[in-house]
Amino acid sequence: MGQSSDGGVRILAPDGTIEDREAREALDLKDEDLRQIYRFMVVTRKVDLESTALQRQGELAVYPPLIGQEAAQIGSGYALGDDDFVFPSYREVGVAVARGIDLVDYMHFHRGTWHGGIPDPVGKRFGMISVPVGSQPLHAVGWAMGAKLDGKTACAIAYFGDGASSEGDVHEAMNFAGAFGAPVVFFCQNNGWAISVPIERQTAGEIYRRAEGYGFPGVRVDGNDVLAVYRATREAAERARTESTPTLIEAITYRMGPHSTADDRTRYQPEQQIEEWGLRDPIDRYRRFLDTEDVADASFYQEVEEEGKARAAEVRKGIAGAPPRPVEDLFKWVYTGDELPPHLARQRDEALSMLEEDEDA
Amino acid sequence: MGQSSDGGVRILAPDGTIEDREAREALDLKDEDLRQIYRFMVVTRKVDLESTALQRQGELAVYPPLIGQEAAQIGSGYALGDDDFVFPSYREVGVAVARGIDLVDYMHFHRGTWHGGIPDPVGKRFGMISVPVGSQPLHAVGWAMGAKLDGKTACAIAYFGDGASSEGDVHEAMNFAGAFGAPVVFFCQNNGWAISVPIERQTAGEIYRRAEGYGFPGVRVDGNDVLAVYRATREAAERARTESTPTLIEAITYRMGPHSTADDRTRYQPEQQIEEWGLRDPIDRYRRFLDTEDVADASFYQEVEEEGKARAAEVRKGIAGAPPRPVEDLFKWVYTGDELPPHLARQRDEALSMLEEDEDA
Amino acid sequence: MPEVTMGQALTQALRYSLEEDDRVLILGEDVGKLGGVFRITDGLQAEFGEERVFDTPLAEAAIAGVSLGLTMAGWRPVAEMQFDAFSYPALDQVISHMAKWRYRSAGTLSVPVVIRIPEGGGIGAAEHHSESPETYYAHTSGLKVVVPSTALDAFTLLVRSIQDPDPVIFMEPKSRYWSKESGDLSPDGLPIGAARVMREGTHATLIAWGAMVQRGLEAAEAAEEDSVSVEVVDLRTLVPPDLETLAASVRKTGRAIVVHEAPMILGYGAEVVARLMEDAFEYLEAPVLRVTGWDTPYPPATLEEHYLPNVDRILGALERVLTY
Amino acid sequence: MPEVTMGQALTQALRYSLEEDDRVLILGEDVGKLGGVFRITDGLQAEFGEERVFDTPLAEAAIAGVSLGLTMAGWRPVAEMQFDAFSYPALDQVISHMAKWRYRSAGTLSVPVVIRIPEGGGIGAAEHHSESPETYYAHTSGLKVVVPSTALDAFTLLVRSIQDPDPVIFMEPKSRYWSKESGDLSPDGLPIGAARVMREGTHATLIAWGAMVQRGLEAAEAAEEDSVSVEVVDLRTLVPPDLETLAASVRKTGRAIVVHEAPMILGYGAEVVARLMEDAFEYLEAPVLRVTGWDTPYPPATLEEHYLPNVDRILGALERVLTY
Ligand SMILES: Cc1ncc(C[n+]2csc(CCOP(=O)(O)OP(=O)(O)O)c2C)c(N)n1
Ligand SMILES: Cc1ncc(C[n+]2csc(CCOP(=O)(O)OP(=O)(O)O)c2C)c(N)n1
Ligand SMILES: [Mg+2]
Ligand SMILES: [Mg+2]
Repeated sequence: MGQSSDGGVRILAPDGTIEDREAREALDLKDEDLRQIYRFMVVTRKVDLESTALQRQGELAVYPPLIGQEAAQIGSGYALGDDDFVFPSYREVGVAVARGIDLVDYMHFHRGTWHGGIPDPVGKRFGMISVPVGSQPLHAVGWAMGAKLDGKTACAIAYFGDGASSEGDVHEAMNFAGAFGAPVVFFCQNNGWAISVPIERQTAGEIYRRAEGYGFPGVRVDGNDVLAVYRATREAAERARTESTPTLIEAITYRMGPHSTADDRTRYQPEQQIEEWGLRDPIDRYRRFLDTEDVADASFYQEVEEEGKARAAEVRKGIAGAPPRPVEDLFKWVYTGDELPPHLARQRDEALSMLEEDEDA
Repeated sequence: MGQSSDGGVRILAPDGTIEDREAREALDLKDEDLRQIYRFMVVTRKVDLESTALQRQGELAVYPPLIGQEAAQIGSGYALGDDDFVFPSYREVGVAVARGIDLVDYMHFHRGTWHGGIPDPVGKRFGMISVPVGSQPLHAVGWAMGAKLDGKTACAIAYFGDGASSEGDVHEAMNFAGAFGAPVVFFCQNNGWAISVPIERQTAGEIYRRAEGYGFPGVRVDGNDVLAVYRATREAAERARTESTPTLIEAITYRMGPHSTADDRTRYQPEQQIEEWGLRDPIDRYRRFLDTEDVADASFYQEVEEEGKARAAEVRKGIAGAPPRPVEDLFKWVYTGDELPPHLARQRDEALSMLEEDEDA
Repeated sequence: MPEVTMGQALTQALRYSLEEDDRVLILGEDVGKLGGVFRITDGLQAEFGEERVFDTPLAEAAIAGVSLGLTMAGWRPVAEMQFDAFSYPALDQVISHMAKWRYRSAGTLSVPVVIRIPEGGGIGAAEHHSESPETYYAHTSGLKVVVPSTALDAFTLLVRSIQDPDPVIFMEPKSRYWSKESGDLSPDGLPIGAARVMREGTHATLIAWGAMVQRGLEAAEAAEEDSVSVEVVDLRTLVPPDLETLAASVRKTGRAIVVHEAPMILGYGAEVVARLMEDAFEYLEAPVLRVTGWDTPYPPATLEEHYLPNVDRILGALERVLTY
Repeated sequence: MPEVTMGQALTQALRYSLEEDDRVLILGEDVGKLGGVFRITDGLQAEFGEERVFDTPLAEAAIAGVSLGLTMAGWRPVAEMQFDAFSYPALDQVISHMAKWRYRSAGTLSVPVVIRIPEGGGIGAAEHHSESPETYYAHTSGLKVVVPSTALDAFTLLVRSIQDPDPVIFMEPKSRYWSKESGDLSPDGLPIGAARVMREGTHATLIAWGAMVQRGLEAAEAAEEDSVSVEVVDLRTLVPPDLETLAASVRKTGRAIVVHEAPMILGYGAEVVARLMEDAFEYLEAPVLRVTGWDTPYPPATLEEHYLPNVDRILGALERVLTY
């Protein structure tokens, strides 16, 4: 693959032309895959924008947009096998799209209907949405160690940000993965910012080079080149599954939106930087590639546009106005079993009796 | 300097002959310094052995011997300037010797007369004895940031072990140091073991290479070559003071004793490994160098031997049978000020009244 | 009389402290240009420079540990944890070092650190953003734990916390950041360690701190409509506790409840009850009851109103102690 | 009848669990060849192999976090923290994730993790090796907190903790590791959540757990010489609390004290007092008093005898409640 000066390895140039033809030829992607990747990127963009709109309309409590990071998320998510396990942070709607996660289920988290993420994380191979920054890579490593003990050939992939790379937990996770030969891919989306703190203040090092200190490979990839991300993740996942070798991938991308809908980024994010990165939009870039490759026609783009809108509308339909859970759910899952321990049963009874009083009133 | 295959850079060969003459010539050490270094190593060895003996005799509660690590500790400690600040773990009696710390003060920690370390850590430029593994490098970074803010040209040096390198705090400390350009030397004594866990299981990486990921230099040095350690620390301290560039030094050495006097290392430490490293004793090695350099004669060695014994005897005299502190000290330093807050005053009164009852009985 | 919000009062307290003592530093995640996610450090970096007010990398243990190191170099760091639950990665540094350094150094180290923690729920936030972790700190000997309930007192308490030679965990009830109070900001208000009676009463005492003081006052007003006279005590400081004010009020009223957002089991209410048991037993005409968050994780935003103590639950508990 | 020490009983409980359920794993620092610094995992790696009993790198947050991940792969990890104070670096993983996963996943995740923590003082150890951190865990909703006081019960409780589908913090009173008890080890003893009366009495109830149960029994015996009959209740489980057994005993005796090693402020004794206030108020003939470690950091070994509750202090408190 080509090597940009500091933006990581690429297959596509920023203008969508093929920079590394050999690498492009070697990709194990059929035309259908190429189209599917585009579809996922567009769906992600639409759902993401709709979610921001839903938040503005009071239908979501808060939402962290991923706009600009679609290539990093779809490229990596698409590279995984069915048995591989995703451990997301809180900004991975794109990965959820690529993995076929029910997006209404997902959005309940942001509506505040319930916590934690989608129901049945184990069955869906999509772990808890993790707000405590940097805490989830350890879960990925644990799962991977467990899968390896069972002789499974599957890997875990842990998503985290440039800011998260400063947390102790992320270091401990990488060191454990190296020491135990755990089949994990550490996928860092370096989007330039941790809320208001730019990467230059986050660290004096280069994140992908941390891997050297743990004895496994680190790769920096152009995070806005969906094919390069796909390829790097594919290789890393393969290395994890077959050689039990972890990999750290640093995908250089950019947070085109605010940190979250609660953020005022005009206080810190330079306009000019946003404009510059706007020219490197990952979807435009990939579409230019598709155009030159001749794998999609106008009707495909039309269809994808429709599908994106439809998926966004589905999310809106499923989430807008969704009622809160019943009050007794407050007590249901603190411990296993239908019978609550006495101290909790008392509290549940009090909470429910307050409701009755309300109704009576 | 010469580069051993994996044992780090050296000036002296294991047999004490000069391996890198150029480096030896370039050293800023006068004959007197060369003798002083030897003196400190011998004093350290004697005090260390005496401390183990004192523990066996019930005069210390527990003691973690440093035997085998004298070159790493004296070489680094001797390289520091007066204003530089040492942040030790719990095994740095050698550094204390090199820094002129009162060893009876120090040993009260191991007797359990009081906690934390020597009195007046700031004045003595010797921080708290830190038992929570890996917790002290952050203090070193904070002090260094503070010294830099004041425009001081001094550096901090944080001592920690191979096991400690796995802790999240150590990662956070190094990343902060890089990000803030804090004048710190991270000095990792890789003595092969973290209690029963050998370095191969602690990490799949090489510790000194972690530095690359933080954007500052990392050096592996032969930790049993006191001159190589001196030189590496001297350079790192200089870089810290003048360029605000941190350095990670990994000194490869070996824990010749048990983890602590409470440890039964026959359960895990291979006899053969101990024997092999016994042949690489850092004091013997350095003495062979001194002999060939002709900077010391028999009377010097005799004198040093006496001094070592005398210092060990002083420690014994100062610590054996030392009485516990008065019970009211239990309450004195929880908060600043002579007047205790009411809840504590009650408790102090109760504690003191129990004493009176005892005396009455 | 000027009117300020609690948020503004806290900003003013930081500004005042930066001006008064040039060894005071402010550090934390996003405290610089952004002014913190709640804007409490708004404008301070521009005013005092990047050396005295600075962003850190994203690592809370480091923020605490580095603050300790800074004290050794003679600085007085005021560190911000972005939200309650994000103070947990720093607990080891706080418990093992910050709380104990003075003690462990036999009084030769002074540890003038303030850790500011926006805490509590009621603002519809995402998970991990609404916890009330005061117990973790109050149980840790060697710390002081301070929680203001009103704007003016927030100013006084924060200034005094920064002046304090010992480590102070300063909890900011985030749902009250926008609450207003009229009057002059004064560094010389009540000291740390003193509770205050917010409203005098004779039939029962309601003990609270932080956001629950206002809720308690609302309940007291509602009770007054039924001619029940409730005394409201704002603890202000959880450690060291003001045993005297607490006991005096309950000795007078003979009945008490304590209200807090944190879960019941070992929430600070347990300590209040235990102190009243010891110091006011013979005056008690009813058991001292606790009105608290449930012993569950903090719930999602859409259900938090059923988790946090509200006026109805407080009135219910008051009725139980009054009719006992 | 066979005699075992608590340490041996714990080892047996681990062996039993590894045998009974091949999804049980043991991990921690030095649990392999060394068998742990207290030898509780002695011989288990040799017997069950390096895949099921393994040493980890030195990183406690990782031990907790990786344990969580292992449960997602269907394993039941039993993690050892080497000493009390070294469990603090893992607090964030425990509070933010372990305690809440089941709840946050709306019951779709099961979190069968046991964290074993040798705790408490009295063995002349270095600093950070003698703390009693149960409050940090007991206040964290979603955890169970278990503390055995005798060898046979340690076996039962540990086996049941490992079988439990929820996360259990299993505190081992390290000063009692060498205490002996005769009888058969049985997995079917009293369940988690049940307290037990260790000694019946009529004049006062002494409530304790872990190492302080034995101290309490000694005090009860000494009191008996003065014809004072003390009932001793061993809580066994701090969360969920056995409210019924606790209240029943005190309703009977009318007087109570609670004894623990941790500092007083928000030590679990505060919760016991608050529960008795609520559930036994009208039966109380004297305030329920606490005999605890002081509100100071744990002192150096040479002074710990003046910090830990001893028989004299317990007798003093008993006298106060009896003569009230
Ligand atoms: C432990 C912790 N500390 C602080 C926060 C508050 N916080 C939420 S996101 C964030 C920045 C994260 O930056 P990065 O890891 O780069 O991810 P990004 O948001 O850019 O995707 C911060 C500080 C948190 N959620 N968890
Ligand atoms: C946070 C923490 N975890 C565990 C321990 C128990 N412990 C004390 S020393 C030690 C091994 C440390 O190994 P290393 O860092 O290599 O230093 P060495 O003892 O070899 O000098 C362990 C696990 C501790 N003191 N602190
Ligand atoms: Mg980022
Ligand atoms: Mg070591």
